[in-house]
Amino acid sequence: MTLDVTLTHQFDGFACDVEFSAPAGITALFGHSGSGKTTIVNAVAGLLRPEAGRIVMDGQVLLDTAAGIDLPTARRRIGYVFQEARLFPHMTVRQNMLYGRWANRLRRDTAHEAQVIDLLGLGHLLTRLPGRLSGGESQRVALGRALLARPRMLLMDEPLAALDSARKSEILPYLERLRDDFGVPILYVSHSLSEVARLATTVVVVERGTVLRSGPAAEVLSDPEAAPSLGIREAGSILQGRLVGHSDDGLSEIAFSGGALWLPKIAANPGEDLRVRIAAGGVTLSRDEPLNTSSLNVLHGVIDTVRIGRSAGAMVRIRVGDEVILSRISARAAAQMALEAGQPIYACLASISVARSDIGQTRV
Amino acid sequence: MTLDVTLTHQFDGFACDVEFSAPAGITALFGHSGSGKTTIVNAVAGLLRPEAGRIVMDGQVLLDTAAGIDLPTARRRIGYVFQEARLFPHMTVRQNMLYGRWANRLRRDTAHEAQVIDLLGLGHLLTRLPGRLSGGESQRVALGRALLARPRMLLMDEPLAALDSARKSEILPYLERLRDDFGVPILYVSHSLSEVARLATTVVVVERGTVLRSGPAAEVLSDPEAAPSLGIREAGSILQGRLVGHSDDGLSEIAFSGGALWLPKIAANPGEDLRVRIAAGGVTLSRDEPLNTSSLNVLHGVIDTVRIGRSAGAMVRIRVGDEVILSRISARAAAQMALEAGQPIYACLASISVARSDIGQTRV
Amino acid sequence: ERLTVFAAASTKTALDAIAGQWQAQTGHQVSLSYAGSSALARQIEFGAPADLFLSASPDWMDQLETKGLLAADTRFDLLGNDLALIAHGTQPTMAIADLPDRLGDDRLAMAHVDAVPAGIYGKAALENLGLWAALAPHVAQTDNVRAALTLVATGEAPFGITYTTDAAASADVSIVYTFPADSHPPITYPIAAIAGGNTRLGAEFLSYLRGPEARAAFTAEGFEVLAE
Amino acid sequence: MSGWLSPEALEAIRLSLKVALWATVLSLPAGIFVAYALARWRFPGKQLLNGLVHLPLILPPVVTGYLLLLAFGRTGLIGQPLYDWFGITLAFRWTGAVLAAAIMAFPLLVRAIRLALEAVDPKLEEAAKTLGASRLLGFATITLPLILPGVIAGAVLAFAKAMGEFGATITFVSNIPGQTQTVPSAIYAFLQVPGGEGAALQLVVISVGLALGALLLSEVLSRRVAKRISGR
Amino acid sequence: MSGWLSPEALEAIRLSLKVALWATVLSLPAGIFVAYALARWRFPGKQLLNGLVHLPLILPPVVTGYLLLLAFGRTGLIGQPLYDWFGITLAFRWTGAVLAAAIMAFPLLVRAIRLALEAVDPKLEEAAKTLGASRLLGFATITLPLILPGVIAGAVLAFAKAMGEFGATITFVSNIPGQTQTVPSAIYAFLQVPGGEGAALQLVVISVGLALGALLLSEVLSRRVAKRISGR
Ligand SMILES: Nc1ncnc2c1ncn2[C@@H]1O[C@H](COP(=O)(O)OP(=O)(O)OP(=O)(O)O)[C@@H](O)[C@H]1O
Ligand SMILES: Nc1ncnc2c1ncn2[C@@H]1O[C@H](COP(=O)(O)OP(=O)(O)OP(=O)(O)O)[C@@H](O)[C@H]1O
Ligand code: MOO
Ligand SMILES: [Mg+2]
Ligand SMILES: [Mg+2]
Repeated sequence: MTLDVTLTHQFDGFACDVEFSAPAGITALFGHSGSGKTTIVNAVAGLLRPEAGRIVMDGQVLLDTAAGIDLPTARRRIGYVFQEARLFPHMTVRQNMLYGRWANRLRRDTAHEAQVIDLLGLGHLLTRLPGRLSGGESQRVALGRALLARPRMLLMDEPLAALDSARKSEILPYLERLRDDFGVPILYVSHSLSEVARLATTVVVVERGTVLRSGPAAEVLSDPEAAPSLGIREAGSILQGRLVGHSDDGLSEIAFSGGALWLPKIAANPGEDLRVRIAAGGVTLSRDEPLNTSSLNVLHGVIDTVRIGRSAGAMVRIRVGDEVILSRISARAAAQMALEAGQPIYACLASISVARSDIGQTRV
Repeated sequence: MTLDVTLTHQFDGFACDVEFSAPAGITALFGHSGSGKTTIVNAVAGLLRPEAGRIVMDGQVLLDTAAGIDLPTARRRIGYVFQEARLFPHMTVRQNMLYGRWANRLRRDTAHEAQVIDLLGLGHLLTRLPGRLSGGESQRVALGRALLARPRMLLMDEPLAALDSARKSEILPYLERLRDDFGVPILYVSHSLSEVARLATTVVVVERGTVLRSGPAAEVLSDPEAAPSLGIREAGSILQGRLVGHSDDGLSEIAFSGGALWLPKIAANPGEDLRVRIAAGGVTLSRDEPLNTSSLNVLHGVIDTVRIGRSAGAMVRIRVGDEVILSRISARAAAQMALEAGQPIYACLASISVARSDIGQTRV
Repeated sequence: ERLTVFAAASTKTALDAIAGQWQAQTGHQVSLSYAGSSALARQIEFGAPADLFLSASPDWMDQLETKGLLAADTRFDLLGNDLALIAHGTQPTMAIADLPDRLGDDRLAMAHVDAVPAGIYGKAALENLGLWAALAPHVAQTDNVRAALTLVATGEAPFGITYTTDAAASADVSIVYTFPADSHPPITYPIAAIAGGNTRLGAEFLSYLRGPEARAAFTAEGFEVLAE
Repeated sequence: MSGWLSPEALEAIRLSLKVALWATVLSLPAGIFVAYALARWRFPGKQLLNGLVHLPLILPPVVTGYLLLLAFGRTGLIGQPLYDWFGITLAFRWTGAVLAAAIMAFPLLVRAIRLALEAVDPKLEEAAKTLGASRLLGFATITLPLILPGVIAGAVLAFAKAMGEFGATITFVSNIPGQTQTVPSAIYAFLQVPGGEGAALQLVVISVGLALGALLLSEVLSRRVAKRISGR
Repeated sequence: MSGWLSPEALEAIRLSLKVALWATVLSLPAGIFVAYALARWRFPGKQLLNGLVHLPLILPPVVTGYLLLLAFGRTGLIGQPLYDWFGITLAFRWTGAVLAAAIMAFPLLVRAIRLALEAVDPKLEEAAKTLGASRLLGFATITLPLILPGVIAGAVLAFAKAMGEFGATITFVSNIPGQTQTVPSAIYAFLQVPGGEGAALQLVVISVGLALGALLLSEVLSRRVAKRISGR
């Protein structure tokens, strides 16, 4: 599954001219408000016909303005979670959710329905009309509606923005399963770097209608150069690892090329591949090995680069095994410790600072 | 400025019965999707007439169903940022923004207008109609509209949900200024604990239509018992401090009763009171004093309580001076280090993990 | 058998009664369609399924005849009528010459003076009597003579010009003057069978209309029966 | 002819109801289609169609009736081929009364539906498309239910108008009892008769009652639909 | 009376325009008010009001005219006090024609506005209230502009109807050239005489032209407004 998008479009006062390729998995569109994310998603959905462009999904040409091809939205088999819920006001929650199955004449799959309804916590709302839902409830119904249409591709425009973190962390694993178990590609718009980092295979950074940077998530997100456009405090690195096992005290062990990490229990089976995001701000560096500390995860590595920022910060890139860890420290500390490329160094991760939702499952 | 709210209301399938008091400042309503936050805000706005209730703002009775008082919405002088933008579709962005001034027959204050427009980055959109705005742009206009009405009280229902973090961190200080310089009380609904922690004077945790806990933000947010309902990984503590000064290397020094903290440059003047939120997950504990580390902020304190959670975590409460710091570590580390109440301990904050947006200004 | 008769609306009462009697005697059905003569004539031009047509004005019958829509030799003048000046309420008779003064600023109700037969006759009579110029600005014209009657009956207009048959029908008006027959063209209601219709049955009904029972019914409504 | 209703009057009521119902039912699909075309499409001659639809409102009914005669009379432009080829005549039949009533009511029907259509957010139909609904399905399942209050409003306006239509009907199909004599025509005939006001009044009351019944029914229906839609 | 237009015909056109304009303009505020009451309020007698508004649609126009005469005539229930106290007469005056046209057009006006009203999200008015707008101001600045397409649609329907109204007008105010002879009355008169079709046609064409002009204007206006509102 790949998605290739090239398009140019002009609103008065806003020009959009983007080109990117998304391999299988989840592609995150990341960018400031008004940068053109929804515009791109609408074009992929066929709701906006760009002035010029070509959109190819898995070899199938959805749009080619040059060749005069424009597959109608209904035949694109997408599921679109709109930025606003856009529920059908005259249908109950259940009818909204089953609309796609019905319109696509799909066989009924009650197990799947029950699972989605349960996941989204909508069981008690099925006979409610959308006008009587809370903001977050509406958004959950919109999600369910798109999921139950069994689309070949999901387009999600800030689908979790109105949800509390508890609900989010229930939904995120489900999206991962869609991505991995069902191979449904997802184009995902989000302002939340932790969501993006957790889910995205590919990240496309959009800025004023153009693609600023795009590539594999691990690369884009751990690129110190990209940090400013992502929001510097959100910078971090992604490690590829494999779940070794669960220990009795509730921790799980992840092995990666640079050693082992102990994290609070992960809902995965031993042997599964995992991604762990480590926020740069949560990594303390130490020249001596830290002893008698609460941090279970102290990694030994070698400094790759030290980049002193314009403000008081410094971004340090450390090689640990085959992986790279970013650490954001103060420029003062970097100076005091005289950090330099090539030095051996201990990176100390506050054990639980590697948060649950930053762990994603992946099948690369 | 105080706000006292007592109300009971019943939708089919949902009963709301809440009572809380909000002193001056920002009161955050925090709770899961569908817990009743919007319902409460609507009642305060006078858009929902609860079956029974009494709402008093600063001595003025807005609603008293027993006494038959129900001040019309228009006379409550509130500014309401709705969960959906609810812009007037037939008015330009500028007309939307100036509506409140005009309806309230306020004198024109072009400096204030320019400031809000600039803050929200709406300068280039003033003649646009709302139908042609992006999701985040709409939300910003809605914010501006409420702000420019110069309300006596602001009601904000997830006002920043559709905004990227860069924009958020521009708007948050403005809200703080409103709270502090203009004494405008704000009732603030948010799912983001970091927003709440930064802004809120008072936190009201709502759960299934009832108030689970309410009180000063510092207390509620650093109460380990409250952590589950706030989302455990969001737990943290709040320190009251005072800005000492800025040093040349871009760091600012904050003094609090337990010592000093060095943080990346804070936009405040020496002598100002500040609040610093420290996420529990970002605090590593050490029995020995950590040396030669990148962490500038190592605080020496005494363990107050150690609470082993149901999962693999442990929450450690540490007294540092008059303040309390929470540290969330693994239960294994707590056991290995044999942590116990009364022990002296070093709390090590990854210097920049105390993030910019977690610093709020306060005038207590 | 069924016979369809198109008849000027003002003949409804009498014709309903006559048709009822005929039906009872012969067992045939009569459908009576009442409307303005102009509408009926035009419908016949467009092929309406009428077997007989009773018109309130010779003009429309002439029009049909010219177009060859009448069955040959079936036309004759069935009825005659008189024109009356009527007044609201119970009033003594008066001289027509007093009308302009009596009217003052008020209105004289008439059917449309250029279009509807009763109005055309009325205008002719007033012209003949030399009163038209004085009265013309006061005339309120209606779309049919019945509406003129209503205006007088409700007192909206103190005077009006209608057929005597209409005037007799309302308790709220009184005839204050009857126009001499020579002051206006003769008021006749021609009747004829329509070509292509059921002329055989039509002829039967036509002869019944000349008969004594029909005459009695028409006279009871104030018409003059012209046909022998 | 006072006292209780004459068979003629009863017949007129039956016929009026039949005509008004058929006129409403038959013009509904066309009304929805035309309203949709006017609200959502752009095509050459759109304003012409719009004008044509409104014509019966602008013209005195008698003129409309006359034009109908011209067009649908047995020698008319449409009437002649209709008769020659299919043996259908409309003039002077109750079917012609249906046509006259439908045409007179059509502008009211179309306007009501069109207004409702213009108020429906096309974004909802877009959402249906993303869920796999074809244009037609999207219309039938999303837009149509949402404009239902407008459709009901239009239908009841059309029905009421059809019940009250007089000028065009009497001009086009004449006033033949049992065949084309609708209630308004019967009222007209009664009003031409000395002392006929009583009988006319009786018919007025009945037709008003019937039409108000329809109106009330439509209000209830449409309120139920609207409540459902707004979720309030 | 063929050839070019007679002064009488010109006068009728002038008068018809005047009557239709006044009827539309004067009934607009009442129409908006009644539509608002029917759409948003609950009050006893609401369905009665609703029925009353629709009555002119249901009744044959002649009956409406007759009822107007009874009510507003010189001896009428309303007409008598109106005359005695204010010296106002409506019968036989162009003002009466305005009243007749307004009443006949009122159901169309009210329905159009009501449909538009029902489509406006009351949440927008709520938002205005939170910004300090009184109920009236909120209506005037938010709801009213948003229903403008509906108001325009209603107004053009009313205008068209007023241009075409014949039965009630002629019954109520009769046909006095230069005072109450509207175009439909003149057309009717022409149609009553054999061979008058030509002259009638001339007037038909002119009144159709005028009404279609109004229609086209309203389309343009209303499209502009709608575009502004939808922001599309
Ligand atoms: N008009 C209504 N009729 C029936 N139930 C309603 C209505 N409005 C809200 N509710 C229900 O009341 C509960 C509280 O709704 P409310 O909008 O206050 O939630 P909330 O806390 O704002 O949620 P969110 O964060 O999702 O916006 C929800 O369960 C909702 O389904
Ligand atoms: N119909 C339109 N007409 C004119 N400009 C438009 C239209 N729709 C969107 N725009 C502009 O195009 C730009 C991109 O809009 P888009 O909705 O794609 O932004 P976005 O990245 O989704 O933003 P957000 O995160 O705020 O939703 C914005 O500046 C917006 O104002
Ligand atoms: O009989 Mo007439 O033609 O209605 O005056
Ligand atoms: Mg967007
Ligand atoms: Mg809410």
